[in-house]
Amino acid sequence: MGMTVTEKIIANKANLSQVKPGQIVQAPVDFAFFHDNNAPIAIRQFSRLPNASVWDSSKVMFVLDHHSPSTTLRAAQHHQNIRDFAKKHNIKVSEVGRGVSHPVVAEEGYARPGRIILGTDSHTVGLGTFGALATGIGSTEMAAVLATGSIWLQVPETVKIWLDGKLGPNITPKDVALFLLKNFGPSFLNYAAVEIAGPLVDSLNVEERMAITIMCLEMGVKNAIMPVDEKILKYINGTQKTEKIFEADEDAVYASVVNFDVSSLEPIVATPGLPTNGVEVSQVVGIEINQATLGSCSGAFLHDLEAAAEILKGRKVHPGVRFVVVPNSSRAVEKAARSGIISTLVEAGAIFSSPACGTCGGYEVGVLAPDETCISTTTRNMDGRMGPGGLIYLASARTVAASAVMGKITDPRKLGGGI
Amino acid sequence: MGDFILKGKVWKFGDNISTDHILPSRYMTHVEPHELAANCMKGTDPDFFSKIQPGDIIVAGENIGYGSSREQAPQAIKCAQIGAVVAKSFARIFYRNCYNVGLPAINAPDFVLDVNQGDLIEINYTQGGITNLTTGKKYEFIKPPDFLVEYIELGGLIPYLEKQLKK
Amino acid sequence: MNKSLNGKVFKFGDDIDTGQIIPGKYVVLTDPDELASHVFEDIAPEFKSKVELGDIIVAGKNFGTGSSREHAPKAIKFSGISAVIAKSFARIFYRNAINIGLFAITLPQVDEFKENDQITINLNEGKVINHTQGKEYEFELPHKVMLDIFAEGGIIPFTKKELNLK
Amino acid sequence: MGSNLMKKIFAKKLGREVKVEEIIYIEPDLVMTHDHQGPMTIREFENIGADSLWNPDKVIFVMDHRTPSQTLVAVENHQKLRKFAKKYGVTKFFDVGEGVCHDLVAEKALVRPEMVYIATDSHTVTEGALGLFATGVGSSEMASIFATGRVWLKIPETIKVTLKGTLQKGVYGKDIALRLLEIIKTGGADYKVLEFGGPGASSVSVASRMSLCNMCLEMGAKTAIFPVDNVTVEYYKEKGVGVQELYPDEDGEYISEIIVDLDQLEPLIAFPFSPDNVRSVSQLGDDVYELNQSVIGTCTGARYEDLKVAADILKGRQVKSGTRMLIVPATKDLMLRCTQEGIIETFLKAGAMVNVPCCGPCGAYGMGVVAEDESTITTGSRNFVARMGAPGAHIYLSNAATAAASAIEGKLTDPRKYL
Repeated sequence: MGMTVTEKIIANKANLSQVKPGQIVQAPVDFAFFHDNNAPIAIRQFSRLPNASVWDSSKVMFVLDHHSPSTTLRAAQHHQNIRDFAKKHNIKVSEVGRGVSHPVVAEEGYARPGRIILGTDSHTVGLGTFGALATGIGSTEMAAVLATGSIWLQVPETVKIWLDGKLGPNITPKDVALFLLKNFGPSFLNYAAVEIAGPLVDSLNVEERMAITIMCLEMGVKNAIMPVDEKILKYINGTQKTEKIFEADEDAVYASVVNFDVSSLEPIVATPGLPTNGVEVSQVVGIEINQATLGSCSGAFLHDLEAAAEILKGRKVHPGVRFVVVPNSSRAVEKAARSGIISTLVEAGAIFSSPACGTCGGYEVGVLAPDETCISTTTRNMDGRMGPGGLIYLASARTVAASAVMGKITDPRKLGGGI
Repeated sequence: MGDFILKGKVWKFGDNISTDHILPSRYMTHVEPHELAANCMKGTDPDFFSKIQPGDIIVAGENIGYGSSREQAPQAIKCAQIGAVVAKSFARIFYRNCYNVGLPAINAPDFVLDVNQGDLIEINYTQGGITNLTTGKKYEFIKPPDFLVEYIELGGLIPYLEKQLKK
Repeated sequence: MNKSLNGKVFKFGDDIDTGQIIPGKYVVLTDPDELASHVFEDIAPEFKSKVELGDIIVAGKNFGTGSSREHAPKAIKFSGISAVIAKSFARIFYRNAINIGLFAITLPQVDEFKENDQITINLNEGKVINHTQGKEYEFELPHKVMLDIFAEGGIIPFTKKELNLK
Repeated sequence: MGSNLMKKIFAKKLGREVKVEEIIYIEPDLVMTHDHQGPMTIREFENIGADSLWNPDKVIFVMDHRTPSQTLVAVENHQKLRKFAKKYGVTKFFDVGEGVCHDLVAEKALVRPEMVYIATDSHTVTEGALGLFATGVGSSEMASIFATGRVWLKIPETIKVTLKGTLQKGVYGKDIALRLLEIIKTGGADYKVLEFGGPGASSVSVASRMSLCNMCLEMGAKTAIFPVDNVTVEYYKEKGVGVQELYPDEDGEYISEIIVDLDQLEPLIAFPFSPDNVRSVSQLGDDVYELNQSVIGTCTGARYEDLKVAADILKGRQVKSGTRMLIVPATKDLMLRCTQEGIIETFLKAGAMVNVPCCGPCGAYGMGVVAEDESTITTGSRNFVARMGAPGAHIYLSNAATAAASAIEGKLTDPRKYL
């Protein structure tokens, strides 16, 4: 019987010729990372294991991204504990200011085809962009992985999503992600693997693809996976020969196959409460905002900064709005500084912070007061996510930038320009 | 070891209770049990911790634990001495995290449909049965695999591993 | 106006800064009782459980140095302290103390005071009496401008009265 | 006996001579409160029960201490201040991200020579650099000024500080301040005015004068003041504002004189835990003081002059691994200028974090917090116990050049070898 890409990766890792959905297997881990929100518990749990040592310190990384740069004394102490532990066990630390775990792990070349990648962060699924099986786990489980280098996995069913067509002007991969979320809802794809492919995926650059796969978590997926092409190989400095590239068999069994044509896609905005609450922007235009936010692993890549700058060039942020920009990687900031994008954003009135998760969870930046409204490129908009009583609308960088200019939710196509 | 029995009062929640509802991001630097307990369910019911008794049970609809991988969410529930979480369905990482911290996570959609806030219930975790002592009705859920029962009996993944490593 | 203030002594050293009186992280608070619950939290955590209404702080030089935060004298006053005696005060702290009705006296002989001494400050005669040690000290009363503000309980009631008169 | 600068300013305002020790009532020309003292100020103002501000045009609000919106209480405070400003007609409102109050009022030319400027911040003395009388008060007093438009002041004694020689390479206003702290000690100039002058003053830029006047507060000074000389006139001319020169009389009234020879001045560092615990960089010898963090920020060292020299030092070099570098420009306009001139790019390439203009790291207000046993160098003004986080953390104060050079080497370093 044929297998899907996810099944093939698991089978290969578990040394089995065949696996099928529902089966539980034990598999070795290729790469694991912790961030500063969840590492303290993992370290504590690890220390409870008698005589445990780290299974392979070259395959582990700590990323200090949630409370960066050391926002409170408690955060500073957590960072210190993490650095001490890392030093003791010879583990690499991605320091405060370097960026959010997922883009950093990608940039550092740890996300590669065929690998099993685990992170103590739910959005780890985004690293499936590189043809890897990437998923998030909790701190205690990560402590066990750290000691054993192995994890039990239940083979998920796979749903295939085929994306056809070309994006219209001012429509972005984030709109595609919010559109998929709107279609599948918050739990329809629980535990499932999704394979996302098609002409649209081929046309996007690597980071634009990540903007989609990262958001797939909000539909409950176990992992999301995309095909490996030349763009991916170039990004990771790999070749067809050096990488373990799996393709689905022709007779692979999918739980379902869904096709979408994105050619007529409108800008999508998720209304407060759930990221899956997507509506077309026309249904929410005119809602007044206090804050606009460009941030998080899925919404603050270089392409997001570029998109916002394109809208904001020669314009000003509305006087009643705080436009908070927190890029997701220091490399993106460097490139943006060189090309004048940062100048454009700051000139327009943006509040610019160093790379971190920051605004996404109201981690000491971009907190909302009760009754305040924010439009954001971040990943989540549950009640109270940025402060109790604050309302969060999720949208693309273009929609967020246009709304920042107008002081209310705005269709980015109204401000002209764009791709 | 005998059957693992839980008995407590039901606190009912709706669908898509996210990890932000269970433990808001702003408490994420907390690691001490009493701090986690005090902020349990803070995002949806700020007074929750002051109302509950040890052994009470959280009952929720679809997709509880939706959102982040933060283990602090089930930790907070566990530290608040909630006996179990019963739901129509669970978000993946949250489900795993529950077991890893030694908190039973039970899929029982039929039971959830019937139960009311405040009902007293008894769960036989080992055998996969729930009795609503208030209404007298009985329900079944899929009997958990032996290793998960052992997780619960020992208090989570770490004590389980400790035992394994000692063997 | 209170003619005399009575209480036991809490001793502090030189250069006690406003951050030590009330750590910066609490400056977001405005409620005086909440502020008082964090007074001297980093340097004398036992202080707030020992202090009784009317007690008096005796400190070294440059008391209240640092920021302009009024939260510092407020936290002290609402913990129950009635006055601060110091070798010298940082300027803004001194102003703030008078403005919120916390009495502040400059006295060179503070080294002679011991923790827990029972003392009285007589405001009419400008005297500090140390009952435990049987000693008496004279101090210079503040300028009338300050005494008037203090007599009203601080600059807010003072201004209130002033504006109503207009 | 002739007049010193302070007496000239008051004489002009009151239309009569003033005497030392005299208590005067005066209407300030301008007042300011920020998000740290503002909430208590408006609370007390409401206690007074006045229905209007004495003159809303003379009132400035700046959101700079707890930004960008970093905790729930902080954002609620911002919200209260915005509402208050709107209700009472305060239009000089600088919201989150605009910059640090002391830099903003100078940059926007709101403070002018000969003014009486009162604000709820101890470092208000900074503005004395521009030839005005500037001093700090508490919240209740500001509430009273809001209601009545007047404040009482005791005319202080004045100490004359004569600067001779010329500031040398790698030496700044910060070093003059540290030298004075070494002489006068903390609290040693309680209630006094420090008046600067002498032939060396012309080699001291406005930026350096501001850092210098700022730190006179640490000596206890009621204010510090520079004459309005050619340097000041040029500073305002660039902003399109004409100002008159102002000097003290030759026989002005002073209680003492301190002479500082700028030719002999070296870069200085204040060691923990007091700003007057000063050593010069050349005294470090073979002693190694390792650093976990270097900060260029706050109202005493994040102006153009500071960022420029730091960039010159960091250009083509890297921040030492294991040391974090945090750069927080003083204002948004400055951040913009630095992005346009490539200074920000230089910082990023060197591995530094660049953050939104605010008070941030100075008092552990949400960034750059240090853990127990960590060491940080900072261009800030205070190194008291626990000022930047844990009580055991070591804080070293220096100028921006020293902070930059020390970041490269990961230890306290003489900057002159990089210039």
